[in-house]
Amino acid sequence: MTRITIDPITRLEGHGKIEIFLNEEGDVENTYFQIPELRGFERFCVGRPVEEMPLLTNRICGVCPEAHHMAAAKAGDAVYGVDPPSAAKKLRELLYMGFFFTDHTTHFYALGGPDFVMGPDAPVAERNILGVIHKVGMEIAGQVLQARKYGHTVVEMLGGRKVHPCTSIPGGVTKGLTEEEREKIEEMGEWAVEFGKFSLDLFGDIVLSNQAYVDLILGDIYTDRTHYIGLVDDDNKVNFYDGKVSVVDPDGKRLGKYAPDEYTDWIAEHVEPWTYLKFPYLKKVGWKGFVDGNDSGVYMATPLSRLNAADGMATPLAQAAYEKFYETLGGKPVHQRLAIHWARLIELLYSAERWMELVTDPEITSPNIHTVPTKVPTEGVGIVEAPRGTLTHHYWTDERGVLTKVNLVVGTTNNYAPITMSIKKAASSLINKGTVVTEPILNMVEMAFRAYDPCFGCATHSLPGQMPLEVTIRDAHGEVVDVLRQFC
Amino acid sequence: MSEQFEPVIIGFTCNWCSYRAADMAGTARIKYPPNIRLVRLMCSGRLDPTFVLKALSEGADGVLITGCHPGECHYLEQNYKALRRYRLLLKTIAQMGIEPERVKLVWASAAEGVQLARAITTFVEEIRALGPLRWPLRLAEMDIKETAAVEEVVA
Amino acid sequence: MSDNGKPKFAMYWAASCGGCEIAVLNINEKILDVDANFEVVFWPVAMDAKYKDVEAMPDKSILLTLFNGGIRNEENEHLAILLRQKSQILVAFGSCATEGCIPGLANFSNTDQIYEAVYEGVSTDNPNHIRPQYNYEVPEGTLHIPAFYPALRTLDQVVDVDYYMPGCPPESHQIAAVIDLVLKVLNGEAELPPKGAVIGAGNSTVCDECGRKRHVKSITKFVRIHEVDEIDPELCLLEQGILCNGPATRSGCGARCPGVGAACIGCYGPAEGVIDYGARLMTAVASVIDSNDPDEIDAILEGIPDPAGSFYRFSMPHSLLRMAKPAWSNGNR
Amino acid sequence: MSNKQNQPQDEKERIGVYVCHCGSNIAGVVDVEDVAVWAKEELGDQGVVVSRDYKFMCSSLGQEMIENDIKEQGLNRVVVAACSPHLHEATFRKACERAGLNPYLSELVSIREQVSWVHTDKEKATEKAKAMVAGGVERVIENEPLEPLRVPIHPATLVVGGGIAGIQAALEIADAGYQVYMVEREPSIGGHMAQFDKTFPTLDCAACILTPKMVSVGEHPNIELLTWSEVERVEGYVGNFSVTVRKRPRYVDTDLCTGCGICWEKCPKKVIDEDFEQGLGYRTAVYTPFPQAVPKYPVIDTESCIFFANGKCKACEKLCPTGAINFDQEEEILLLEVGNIIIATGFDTFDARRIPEYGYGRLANVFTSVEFERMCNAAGPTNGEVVLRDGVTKPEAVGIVHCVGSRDRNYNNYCSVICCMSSLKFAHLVKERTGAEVYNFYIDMRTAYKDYDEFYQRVMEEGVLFVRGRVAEITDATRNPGEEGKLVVQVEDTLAGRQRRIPVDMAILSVGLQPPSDTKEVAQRFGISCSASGWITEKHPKLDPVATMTEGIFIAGAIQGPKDIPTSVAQGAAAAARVLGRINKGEMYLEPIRATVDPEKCSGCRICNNLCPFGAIIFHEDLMVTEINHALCQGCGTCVAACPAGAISGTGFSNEQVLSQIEGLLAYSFPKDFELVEMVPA
Repeated sequence: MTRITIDPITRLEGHGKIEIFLNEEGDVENTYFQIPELRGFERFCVGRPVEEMPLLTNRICGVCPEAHHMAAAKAGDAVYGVDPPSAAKKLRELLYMGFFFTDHTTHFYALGGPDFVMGPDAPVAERNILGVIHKVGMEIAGQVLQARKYGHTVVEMLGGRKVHPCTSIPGGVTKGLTEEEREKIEEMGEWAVEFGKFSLDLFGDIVLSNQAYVDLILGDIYTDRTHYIGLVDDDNKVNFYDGKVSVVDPDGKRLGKYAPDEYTDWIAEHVEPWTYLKFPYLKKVGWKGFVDGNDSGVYMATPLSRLNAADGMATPLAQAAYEKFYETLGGKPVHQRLAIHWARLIELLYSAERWMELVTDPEITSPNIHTVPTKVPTEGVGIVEAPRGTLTHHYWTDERGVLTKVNLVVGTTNNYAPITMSIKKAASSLINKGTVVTEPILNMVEMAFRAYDPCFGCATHSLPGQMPLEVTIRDAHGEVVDVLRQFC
Repeated sequence: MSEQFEPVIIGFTCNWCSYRAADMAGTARIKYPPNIRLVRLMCSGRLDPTFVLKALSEGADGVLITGCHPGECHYLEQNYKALRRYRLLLKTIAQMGIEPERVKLVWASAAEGVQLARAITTFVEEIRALGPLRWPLRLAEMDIKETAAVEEVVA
Repeated sequence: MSDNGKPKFAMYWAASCGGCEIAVLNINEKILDVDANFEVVFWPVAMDAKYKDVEAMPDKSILLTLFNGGIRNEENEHLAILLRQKSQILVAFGSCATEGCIPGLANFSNTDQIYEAVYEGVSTDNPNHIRPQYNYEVPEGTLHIPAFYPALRTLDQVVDVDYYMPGCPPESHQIAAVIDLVLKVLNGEAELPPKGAVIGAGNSTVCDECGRKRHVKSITKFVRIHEVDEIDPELCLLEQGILCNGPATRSGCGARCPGVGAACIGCYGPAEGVIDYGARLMTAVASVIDSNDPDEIDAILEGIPDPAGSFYRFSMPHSLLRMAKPAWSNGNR
Repeated sequence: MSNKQNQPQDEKERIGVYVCHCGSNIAGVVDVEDVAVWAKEELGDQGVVVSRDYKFMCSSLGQEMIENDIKEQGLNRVVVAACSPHLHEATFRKACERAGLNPYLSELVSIREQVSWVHTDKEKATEKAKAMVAGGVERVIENEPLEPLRVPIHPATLVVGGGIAGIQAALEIADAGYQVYMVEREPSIGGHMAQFDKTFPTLDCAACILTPKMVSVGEHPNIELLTWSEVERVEGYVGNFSVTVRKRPRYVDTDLCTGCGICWEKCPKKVIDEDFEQGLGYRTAVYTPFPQAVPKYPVIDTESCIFFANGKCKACEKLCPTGAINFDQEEEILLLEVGNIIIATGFDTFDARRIPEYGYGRLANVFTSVEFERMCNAAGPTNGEVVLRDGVTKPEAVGIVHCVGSRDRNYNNYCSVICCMSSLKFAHLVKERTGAEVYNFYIDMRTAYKDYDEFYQRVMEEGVLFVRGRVAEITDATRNPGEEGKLVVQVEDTLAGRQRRIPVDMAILSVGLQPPSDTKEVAQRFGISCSASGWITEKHPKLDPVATMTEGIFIAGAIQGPKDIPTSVAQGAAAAARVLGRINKGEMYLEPIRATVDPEKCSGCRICNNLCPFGAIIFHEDLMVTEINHALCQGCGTCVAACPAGAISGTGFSNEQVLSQIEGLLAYSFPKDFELVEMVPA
């Protein structure tokens, strides 16, 4: 049997590792996607006071600390059964929009985007942010940096710090918004909306107008008929900060919506001995292994999943883009993984629009930003949408509000099974009967999971999409016949 | 182990009361077990928790902190600061997986040689009963095998 | 990348969250200075490079390596040793590498306890109590994952470290300042600080940079931040009974958290020369408790539900009790 | 240790270790030769280059051995393992100094008091001695060369309290030619002694021996007398205290007043004199407490003065021949600069009302000892007549109860020292003046000191009856005709072993002494401390009874604890001698064990600001940093231990010294196989 080991950079760096086993015929026998990193937050958060969780769980991921900060804050509210003043909730959500805006921008332009902008078979050296800049022009680079900066500025103004914000506590936030700050954020928000529109147009011009790309997106290589979940508001519109989790099956039929404290009825995590990361799946459907279809509990939680699981977007421009999205791709649900990039841009626009709604809300500068908890703390669940999937924090405390048990289902983890499947699928369809593996082929494989924007900061810790590959092909005796490398 | 366990104990003394009490115990030839090694401070108020943690982390099985009786501090009221730190220190080391009984605060005036000797004897027996701490070993044990101590604390 | 005579620069993350990398990216245009003055030979977040290439480099051929993240497993340790070997200047970058940071709280527990919590959680379906296997036989062959160590260690507990740069993450303006310093040194305009020095931070503690009003302290009650109806925006948080790590935490961050009404949680670590961070905070807050009665003192201390967690939040692996010792055993006495 | 590395290593230590046999005192239990040899071998890496044992290190030969090694072997650190530092630290420091080594670069390890004298197991004792030597070596490496602090001494002295102890102290110093300020709360000096009639055991007249001293205080060119005044605040430190004194208005211009007494003769307002006369007599609103008062000037008591009540009268003003009465007088605040302070604020007497079963305040003819003193006094309310409350009836039987409020767990646990003797004095006076039957009820007779017991015997010969037993009750509830109209003293006669009921006409309660009610505040004001029983704590109960923990502040008389007149006088003189010694020297040296703040590191968090009872910690609002005044700092190190930034360092007992000592003590305390288990994957 021939074994192909695909290691991100090196096998000693814990950024996830892919093992492809070929059988005697040279077809893909099996693939394994291993996550070699564990830190154990579920354990060492026990004994800590619950109000510290937004600060401690921040450190799960420096890429999406805001997501953990929010989930922890909401779980803290739930533990104390306290409802923060609406101004506090809006301030948290505004901070969160700033974060989403930055994060989605970074991924599309620096990490995922190049695959499209430059085209999958473009030379490696060009398929990166610099290539994008060359192709679409220098001024865009400036805009991208601007977008990241503006998003971070909102996070910093409301959260105290650019990375690892510190203002959310059970019952609200510690810092309000001054009119002066509000005006600054509104100013930036207007620009953000324009940037969101611009980005969608750019995608239209470069990708949609190019039939080769559309075919690529719609191609079977990148298609898995899984379930989808995503947070929706009362009108079943996509929401990042609050609401219920909507679950739809591969036919787009809604199986139901669950409130945070019902998540254990819906989600379970499967354990494999060859990796540190667990595989979440839909409990009601059950774990059938790494297979798709209506009978397999495997689900996906990404921008695409959110769109699939919702009935639309809560803001006008994003809603328009949402409708165009499904028209173009032939109706709901969309199973093609590469469409995640497009969905991400729709969310980018939504985050900017929502940002404007919130910052122009008269209540946003209200000084009433905290309700002192009065109930005896017990147990609580907090759910938000992280850019890379639904994020669930579940805490149990003693009567002092000190944690006795912690359970976390983090963003990227949701997609562990689908990513594994996508890799296998891509590999199987690209490598067969002893195909000579070439760089473009490797990139096709890589594109399969890069679309998910896997942030293993939450699991391992490589940055979104930073998954350069190295392939070693060995013959049956383990002799190295060829080494190919994939840079990004 | 077959032979009985001989604890190693670090004692912090106040220059004005307990250290003189130790002197007095000496001049009066009052016997106590050789398991304790005394460190002289000017006042129990000088006691920095770091000293206790240092002693424990270097392998001491117990730490005895001694100072002037309440209201009789040579420096008026500094022994109360030692008391406050001691109370917080106990809570902290318990969480770290050390039995709080291993750190003890005892008041002894310069005149109380007998009492100090008795306190030392009692403490040595208490620690003997608790068994060895030998922190680095305990730590290795805790991290490689199960440990009751940490369980209690975290659960 | 061909050698262009520029000094070589590397940055690596071990058991970290990636926040340090983001913080570096957040210095914006300064990053171009780095690019202009250094040949970046190894920086997973920014570019691809191959472990084998690093291995192939001559020893000490990298001038400056910023290493963030703690040493949690076999793999982290290998990289630490390798980069030490290849670097002239190795900087423990960020709280994890410097003193362990939040993941260091794992040193409260042992491996079994961590596995138990992770692989037997409420939402986990694990009837056979499966645990990760470092070498696992699958039909197709053996799969390997790096061994998980019993405790998290800091960089200097594994290899010799030249400089420490604290912060979770280090504030961007401090990173920029350090880069400026390094460039000055390269141009012979400045001297390197003495080995073992803390860079990119102040010499005092957070209070030094905190704008809040301070008075003589006398604490009669500790309150938890969410229990406070309205936090006085002017007054020292500790004087409001909120446990703030500011007094014991190295300055340099600009006292951001107290600035937005949140207590300092201590991410910049201990002040110069301090051996055990937690002890400093412990002794400070206890000393100003306004009671001489043991029971009353205990009652007041009830307001601190998690002393060890609060005092060693970021520095557990560097604390005297929970793991500092291994570092000493390599060449303490 | 991490911060050891940070320090630039100065030239390699060359340490000498000296293990003392102390004859067989140490060598009898500890194998000193072994310890010495071991130190040379095991501690070589730490810099031990010389290691010797010797019979008597403290002998001149032993000291010379050290001095020679310092000179010849170039030692720069010395560790002596011998007796307690409290015995010989100074000795060996001097030896180092003579050889040109800074005395603070030596350490004395106490292997006698802490090892050989308290342990029996030779092997374990030797092991412990080794560990302690290792601790000493590790510590001495961290010792820094120190210089003692020099402070100049201001020649003026403040004496607080004008009782006999204060008077004695003031006169000693003033006679030696130095300025003294005496502050007294009452209108006159004299204290309790001025109230007495006779003094035991000699029975000479109190006034006769006290008055001349009071007068010479009043007239002394070197004494500024501030009566009717109190100390408000004390700042500064030994050598230069600045003291704020509040001088209450007398409403009498002392420059004009001649003390002729017309004002108090003519004053229409008579009030009961609760203070000096203990309520037995009267005084006027303008008054001097007693005829021989010093100063002679009266004060106007605004509480009772008619003018102050309703703005009328002013009789005194009209009648004063020199126009000295001044109703507009206001209080003065005086600032005194002094180098030393002697506190002699004396005692209060126990309030007999606290023991209801003795009936004081309820039963008319139960008197306190102080009342009786006044009664006996020729100048007192009864002109020296011993009579019942009615003021005429002479008692036929008198009971004197000892230890009232003393030696009693419910009140004061201690013995008040003077009561036995004064009770004997009372017994004698009663006999002398009334011939009445006298019973003394005592627990134990305490008649130590010169001629005291002789007096006891004399009183017994005079026929005074002694009943050994604590009085249970004094009552007017009679049981048999013989008790009619009398007070019955219920007592268990522990010698006769039976309960007795003894009828008397008059009962005298020998009330004990206790600290003035405001002693705690006074102590705080001066930065000194009180013992549990409330008396001021002396520096050393045996060897330094007149000094306090605070440099430059001394105590004299009863404020240190109950004592009689001779002892108070002796202590007053002793305190004065100590002060004079200082003044003559002009300056003094303080142990350089002090705390210092590094202003760079100090964040101004203000944690330490209220930790110093000596006020040595000063906060500079402008710079937002804390500073420590070295002369005020007593070196306890509490602030050093408290500083969260590690910005405060303490010389003599630095973190490095203590931590290194701990390392040393423990490094050799365990079996060799004790090593950390390497980190291995689970």
